[in-house]
Amino acid sequence: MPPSNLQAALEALLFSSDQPLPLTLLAESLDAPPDRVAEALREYEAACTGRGAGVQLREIAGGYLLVTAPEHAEWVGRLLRGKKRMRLSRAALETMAIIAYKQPVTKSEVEAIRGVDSSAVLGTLLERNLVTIRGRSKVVGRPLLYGTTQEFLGYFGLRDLSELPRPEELRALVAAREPEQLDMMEMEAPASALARGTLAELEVVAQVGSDLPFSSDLQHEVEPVGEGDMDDAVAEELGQTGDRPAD
Amino acid sequence: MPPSNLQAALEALLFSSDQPLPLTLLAESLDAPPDRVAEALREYEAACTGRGAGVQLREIAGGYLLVTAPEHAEWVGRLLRGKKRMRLSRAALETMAIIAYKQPVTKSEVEAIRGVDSSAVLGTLLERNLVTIRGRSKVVGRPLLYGTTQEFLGYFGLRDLSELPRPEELRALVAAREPEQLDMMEMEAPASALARGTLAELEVVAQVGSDLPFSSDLQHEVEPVGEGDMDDAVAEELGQTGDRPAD
Amino acid sequence: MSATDRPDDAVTPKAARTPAKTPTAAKPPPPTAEPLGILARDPSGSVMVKLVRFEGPLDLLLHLIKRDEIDIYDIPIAHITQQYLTYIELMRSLDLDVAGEFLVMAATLMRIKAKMLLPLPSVGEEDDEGDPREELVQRLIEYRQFKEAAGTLKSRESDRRLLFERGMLPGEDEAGPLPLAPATLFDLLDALNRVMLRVPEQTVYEVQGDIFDVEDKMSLIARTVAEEGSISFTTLMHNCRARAEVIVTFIALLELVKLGTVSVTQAEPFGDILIVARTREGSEADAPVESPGGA
Repeated sequence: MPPSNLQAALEALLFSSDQPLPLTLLAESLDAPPDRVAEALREYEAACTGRGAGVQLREIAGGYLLVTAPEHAEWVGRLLRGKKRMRLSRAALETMAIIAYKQPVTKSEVEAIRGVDSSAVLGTLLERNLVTIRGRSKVVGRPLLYGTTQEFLGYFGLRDLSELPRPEELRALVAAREPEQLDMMEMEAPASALARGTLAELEVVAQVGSDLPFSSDLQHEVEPVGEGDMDDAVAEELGQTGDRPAD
Repeated sequence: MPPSNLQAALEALLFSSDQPLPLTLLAESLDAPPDRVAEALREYEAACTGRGAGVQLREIAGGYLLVTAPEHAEWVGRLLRGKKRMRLSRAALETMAIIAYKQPVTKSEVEAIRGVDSSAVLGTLLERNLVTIRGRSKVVGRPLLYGTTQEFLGYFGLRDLSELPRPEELRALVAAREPEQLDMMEMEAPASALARGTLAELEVVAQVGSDLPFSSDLQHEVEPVGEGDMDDAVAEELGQTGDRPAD
Repeated sequence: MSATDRPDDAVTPKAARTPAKTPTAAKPPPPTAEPLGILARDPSGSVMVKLVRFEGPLDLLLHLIKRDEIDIYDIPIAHITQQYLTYIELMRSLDLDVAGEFLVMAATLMRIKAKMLLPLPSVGEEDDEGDPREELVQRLIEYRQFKEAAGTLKSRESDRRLLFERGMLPGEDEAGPLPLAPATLFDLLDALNRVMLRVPEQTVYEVQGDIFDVEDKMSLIARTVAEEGSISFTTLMHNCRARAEVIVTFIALLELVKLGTVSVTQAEPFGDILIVARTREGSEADAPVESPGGA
């Protein structure tokens, strides 16, 4: 039996999908004859126009799709930019993990562990204030020393660094999870738009941390860097000025 | 400058997101003062109700989310057939409840209340991101502390934690709901149990025939069996006696 | 099963519902009590059991208390202990694992029962411990509260499940395994690098130059994939005994990918790479790996 309010049910269907829905699929889902659904679609389209809705019905790729009206593109764009807060890349997480567990640490030490150039990633982390300059090392070249910030702790909801879970603690938890629920787990977990670290991210951090050689060969004597010099120092070290000196 | 048609632009924004949008983010994206946006949200909600829309505005997890109206769940469900939506097990719901009310809480505190090991279930909740690590307790061993996430609020459709019923309200709520549903496990009786006759000695109702309540439903349903028939029925099912001959 | 086939054996059973015939001294549950399980014969003839599943000992106790309409503040310990043990026994007879927690609780119940049987302590003998049931009652009450909270969460979950947010994709049988993203050449090389780090450079003395033959490896991989549906990159490389063999295997794999015999997929970034048979009319559009080039 078709829904009592066909148009409303149709709206619900169209809303719930971000893929064009063919008429036959709509009719099937609504248990209604295709021509009645086609009529309801026309009425719905007219109603959208009539009330000056923020969305409109489009016929795309052999199906019907609700899209935001083009005149609102500007606002939707702003929203998407606002939402695209940080979801850290794996490279960023790795770098952050190394810094968290080994701070204060130089860029070249991070790179020695990661095996790849990490300037860009460090730049991002600095910009997002997850990492900060702790001073300069007294070793040759007097490279900058990096450490984590309050924001880093906040991102993962930690009070202090000692609260970083030990890798084996996380591993035990993840290994213990109920296997029969695993396959269902992935489906309904949308990428969070929240600027909050997820367990998966924390896991990466802890994992990288556990793989780090924990010898204390990275002890640095720290020399402070003046507040004013900071930007220049960073620009120079991360090559963000564009005229990075060859090394 | 805010959009000329604030409500339509708002609809476009709400429409484009599958995540709850906080008022501040909406206001920022629309370049409009929060109170004007809040007003537009109220108007939009009323308009949806007024026109009998297929969607409705909900306040979930500290933001606004457009969802299909519940009366259309059947049709949407048909459309999304094949898409499994996860349901939490009773163990998971119990653990979730304890964490929600007692957070931040350690695993052993959860286990003390439940009376059973809860590692697996906690692992699942962490993996699903319904629960997160909140830091460490200061007690001996510094165990990890767990708390609920934004996803927890979203999953249960809660605006915030204060929407959870207060402990003293729980009684009444539960009493008002349908009678307790028992979780039944169904299995074939091992031959050894039949041979020993241990099953009949326990409180077991026997039923004969193929019209048994052995369907997939988990209702604890018991068909009345006449007192006189019962003995025969049990006897037939179990084929054992008080003075059964040795095999 | 054999027992049920012999109707000769069938004499009066000792059903709990017929206390008169029950030789065991156990107090039967009130006549209103629902059983903890149901027995039935399914159409195929085997005896089936439906047993109530409890989340733990506290859950079981709460159920018994509710079922037998017991005042939680004045639990008849002997009765409840007997009922509790009945369930444990039932689980055991069904060859179910009885979790340790259930047994610990059984011991607790019996300890409380023993204490209740003792005469009141004479003055000075023991500090007044109060009602030996007290601690258990508190635990039950606390657990019951969270069970109720879980119940409200469950109904919220049900309500929420009626609401669909934007962009729930239809169909595509997502109940099945997660779709695998095609792996790129980079992913493959990355995986190779990791393998090379593990496989030590060693000299294998008896080995002739031609023992690691690209074509042999190609047919080996193709055969494995055809027979087993897929093979993981890690497994494939794990079987290699020397770096030379790793490289030959890798080249063979690239050849097969180029020929379109197999494709490589990866469930998640940095996850293991899976080598699968290429579907017949496989879309050429998403050829996962570009020409191996100078690899």
